[in-house]
Amino acid sequence: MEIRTDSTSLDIDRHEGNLIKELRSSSTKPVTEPSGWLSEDLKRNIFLTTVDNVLNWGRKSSLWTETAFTACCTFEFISLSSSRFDIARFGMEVLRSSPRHADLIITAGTLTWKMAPQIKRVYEQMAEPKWVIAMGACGITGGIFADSYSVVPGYNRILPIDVYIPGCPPRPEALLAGIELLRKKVEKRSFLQG
Amino acid sequence: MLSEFSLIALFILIVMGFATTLVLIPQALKKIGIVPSKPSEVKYEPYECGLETIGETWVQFKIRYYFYALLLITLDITVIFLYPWAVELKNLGSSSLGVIFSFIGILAVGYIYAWRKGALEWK
Amino acid sequence: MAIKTEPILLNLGPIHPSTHGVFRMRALVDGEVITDIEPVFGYLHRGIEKLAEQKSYRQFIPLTDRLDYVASMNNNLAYVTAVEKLAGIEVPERAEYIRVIMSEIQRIISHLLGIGSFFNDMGTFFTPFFYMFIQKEKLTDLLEMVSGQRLLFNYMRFGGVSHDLPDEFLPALNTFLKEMPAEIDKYERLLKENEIVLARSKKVGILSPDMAINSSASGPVLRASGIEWDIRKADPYSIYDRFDFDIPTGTVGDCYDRYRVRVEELRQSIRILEQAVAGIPKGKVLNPVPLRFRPPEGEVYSHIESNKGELGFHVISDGSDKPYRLHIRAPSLLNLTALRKMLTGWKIADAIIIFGSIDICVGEVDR
Amino acid sequence: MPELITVGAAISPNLPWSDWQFGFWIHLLIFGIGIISLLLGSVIIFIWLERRLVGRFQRRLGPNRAGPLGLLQSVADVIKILTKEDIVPSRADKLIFWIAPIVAFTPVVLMLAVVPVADGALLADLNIGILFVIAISSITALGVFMAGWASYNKYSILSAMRTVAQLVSYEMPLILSMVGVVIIAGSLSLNDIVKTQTVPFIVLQPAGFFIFFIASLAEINRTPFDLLEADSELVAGYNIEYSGMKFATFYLTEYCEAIVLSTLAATIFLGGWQGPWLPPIVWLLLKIGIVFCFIVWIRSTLPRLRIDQVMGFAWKFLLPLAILNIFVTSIFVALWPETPAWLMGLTNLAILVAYILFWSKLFKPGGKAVAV
Repeated sequence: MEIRTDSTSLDIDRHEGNLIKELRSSSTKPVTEPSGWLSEDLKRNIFLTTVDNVLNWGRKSSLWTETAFTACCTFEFISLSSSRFDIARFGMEVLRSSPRHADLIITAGTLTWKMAPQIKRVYEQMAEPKWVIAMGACGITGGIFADSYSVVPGYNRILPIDVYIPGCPPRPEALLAGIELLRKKVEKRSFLQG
Repeated sequence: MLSEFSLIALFILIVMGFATTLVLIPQALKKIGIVPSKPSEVKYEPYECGLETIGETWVQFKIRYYFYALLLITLDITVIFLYPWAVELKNLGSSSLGVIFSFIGILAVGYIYAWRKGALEWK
Repeated sequence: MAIKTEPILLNLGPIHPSTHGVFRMRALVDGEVITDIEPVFGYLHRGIEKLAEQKSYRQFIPLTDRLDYVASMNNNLAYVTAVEKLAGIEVPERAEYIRVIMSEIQRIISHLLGIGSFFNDMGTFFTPFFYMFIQKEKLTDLLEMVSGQRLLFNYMRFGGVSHDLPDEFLPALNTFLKEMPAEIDKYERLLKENEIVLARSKKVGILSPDMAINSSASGPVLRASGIEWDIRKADPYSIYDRFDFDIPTGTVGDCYDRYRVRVEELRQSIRILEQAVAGIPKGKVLNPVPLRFRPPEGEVYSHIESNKGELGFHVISDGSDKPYRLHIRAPSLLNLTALRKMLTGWKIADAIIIFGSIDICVGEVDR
Repeated sequence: MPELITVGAAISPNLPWSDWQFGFWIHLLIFGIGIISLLLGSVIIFIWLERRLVGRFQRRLGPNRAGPLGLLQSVADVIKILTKEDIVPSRADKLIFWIAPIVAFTPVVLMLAVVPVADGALLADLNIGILFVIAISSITALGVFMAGWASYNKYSILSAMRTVAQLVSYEMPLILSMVGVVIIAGSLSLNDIVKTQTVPFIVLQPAGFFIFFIASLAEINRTPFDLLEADSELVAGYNIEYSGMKFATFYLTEYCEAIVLSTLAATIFLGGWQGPWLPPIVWLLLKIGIVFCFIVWIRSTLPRLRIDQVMGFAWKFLLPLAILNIFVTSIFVALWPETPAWLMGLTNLAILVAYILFWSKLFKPGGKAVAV
């Protein structure tokens, strides 16, 4: 793209509009979720090594969250990180705004099609290994706005979700339970999977 | 004294080696598969709040930022001369005061000139 | 001395730590200074107004919660008063008092968050924000006691509120009201006279009274510009004419004044709450309305003073059980009208706190 | 062979092995490894300390699940970051992108080479110790600038530009603040400076310490001068495109800088390793810890300044104050060499207070630029 000196350029909007259309037409089905981790329990027990243990302990103890929050659920996430619930106990108070540093996206809030390319892009730019928690009804199915023309029916249309937390919005305790589930999931990952 | 400097020189090498190893460890671990690597086109694009970068990034930047660097070069290097004087002040005694004060005075002229010209304001 | 420099186009948002959600500003920056800015919104456009046409009047109440999700009760209140005005529904005395209490609690919550995030934008590492949150959590507990929810309450109904206050509510609220003024004083001691806060926010982002009126700003943003305009006094709804309170105003209309006005409004809200708690009568809280009720044909505009400004609902009824058209006058959106003028010429760091001092909620901007 | 330096004295001057002496290579090995491991060890502890302390300041607990009291939290972070994917943006300047972390990290460690942990126990007792520190410390700014520039990211480039202005500007007051100390001590060697401190220099030079501390806050990019990483403005600043270990190196650099400048503050102004009863190295670590906690306190309390205010503060407030400080100190030392310490300190303090009051009268808060 050439240098634009006027910021009100229609071209940018048009280009972004095309991106949205493209994404919308290409994501009609939910993304397959990351490999079923519960069924492979037995196999993994054999291969589980000390290295795995150490790596997974490190990864689960410092899940840094990307600040890609969209709507209402954000406030329950902030409640969780505030003094009362204090997510910092798990080493998760580090909010990184750059996807290169973050490990986890908590999809707090309704996702609209206009926002979808951005969220997808941020997810794609995150460094591996990365996880996604779908927080709230909107994050799972579009919730109360599922009928709307502009709302993505669930983040799983564009991202592979690891943990779903229902609620509108989920209480901080529920979010904490979800995070605990994710920590368990991280624990079971084998490094050979990448 | 020279051996002290050779110690420093060797230490620079040690630290640089250490830093380089730090940066290169992931490359080694990538070979074993501990560090994942899933290249994709989007991943290697610059991050800008989830949008594509519009326009050029490496442009002719505003001069204002470098202005202070220029000022620093003029003042900083001369200020370093204060150090030898400061070390020897006890031996030099009061006679050196006048000399160094006039030295600082000359610097101050430049400093005040820069201030009056508005080089220190950020517009 | 003019050396030609090229501006760069910088996207602030939608995924940015300090755009309060998913707001985006397309800024043309020359070095540090913003030469032009274009707000882009719609990143949270969920089509609430369109959804209203598919839902019955009562089904729409939960959707209003999600407008300004920091203060859901105020949205509920604005919507139910609009429909009550349309259909001529009477509200019991006790319910009116409960509504006022809820509305003021929400105002306190919203202002606490507004102040906290304002300082966060200024670069304090979450400390004031979390201090505000401690108080906010106490209020959230109170609201949860009443409605069973922590954020999106769905508590108000046409003709009253969904159910009565629990017995423990008023004593708990009283305890809070006793503690709160001292807490506010504590925060004031920390923040009010801080040199850096003054340096960053005084005379920054001035919104002149004329410009504020011309851009139809409302709420604390308007009052900070020195205009005494509060719908609770100007066009009293519910039972606000019974309470004694002041309208705090600023003098300059800068970021600091906006912050000061919010703090003073906290105190006024506490005053109203004290009077409401003292005067609340016994009785029923709901004049039941049929589940699928049909208001008569006609249209109505009703507005309340929400935490962010004038929140109005324009409802058009064609006599069916669904609104024919519903429009929301969202204060957050209209407070942003002057944004371009307010930000142009300031530095990026200023832009962030000017934007923060307007205290928008993207849910309401985009709807 | 160099002049032999005692190593054991660092741990305890009274034990029989306190005068162990080694040859050149062993000395290099012991101190080289010692400095790096001590630094990395204290980074791990201090990151934990900072997160716990910030938690306390914000009325919450802070990390307490990983290991006892959460002490292993930073270890977990390191493990995680080490095994994160390494991303090099395709449009970046690859070579500079790769070497920037090394350029930023190396000088920070080097600064410790001239800091004594006990009498004579240091890697190299340079007779130009302070000059060495000043010269080396400014290289970090270069590394940061390289990182911001090479990333090809608009936020990081703004951050890089701020580096040019900010880190470079605060160099001046930082350099000048130490001249007063050098005048009193009559030496540039940090070992000599510590030894001359029968009274810590903070008592003799409160203004000097004030300038040094503020300037070093700006140099290490801490609140209220954390413009390079300003989360709320520049998303993540210069290291926005860095992931994995390269990002960790920057993270490490930041904390190492904080520790190193705390060390310098402790060494130059707080009496270094001197102190009764405890072994010297414990005293030094204790003093570093105190300075570091002070930095954390400031971080969790104050908002951030704007770029023109930062610049104005350096050039219009700190710089004249630093020169004034040199004037007064040199007059005292040259004309009345026998001035009692309390008089000197009191005069210095009075000048500092008068200067701050004077400046605050002129200063008008707010508006588009700093007006004085």
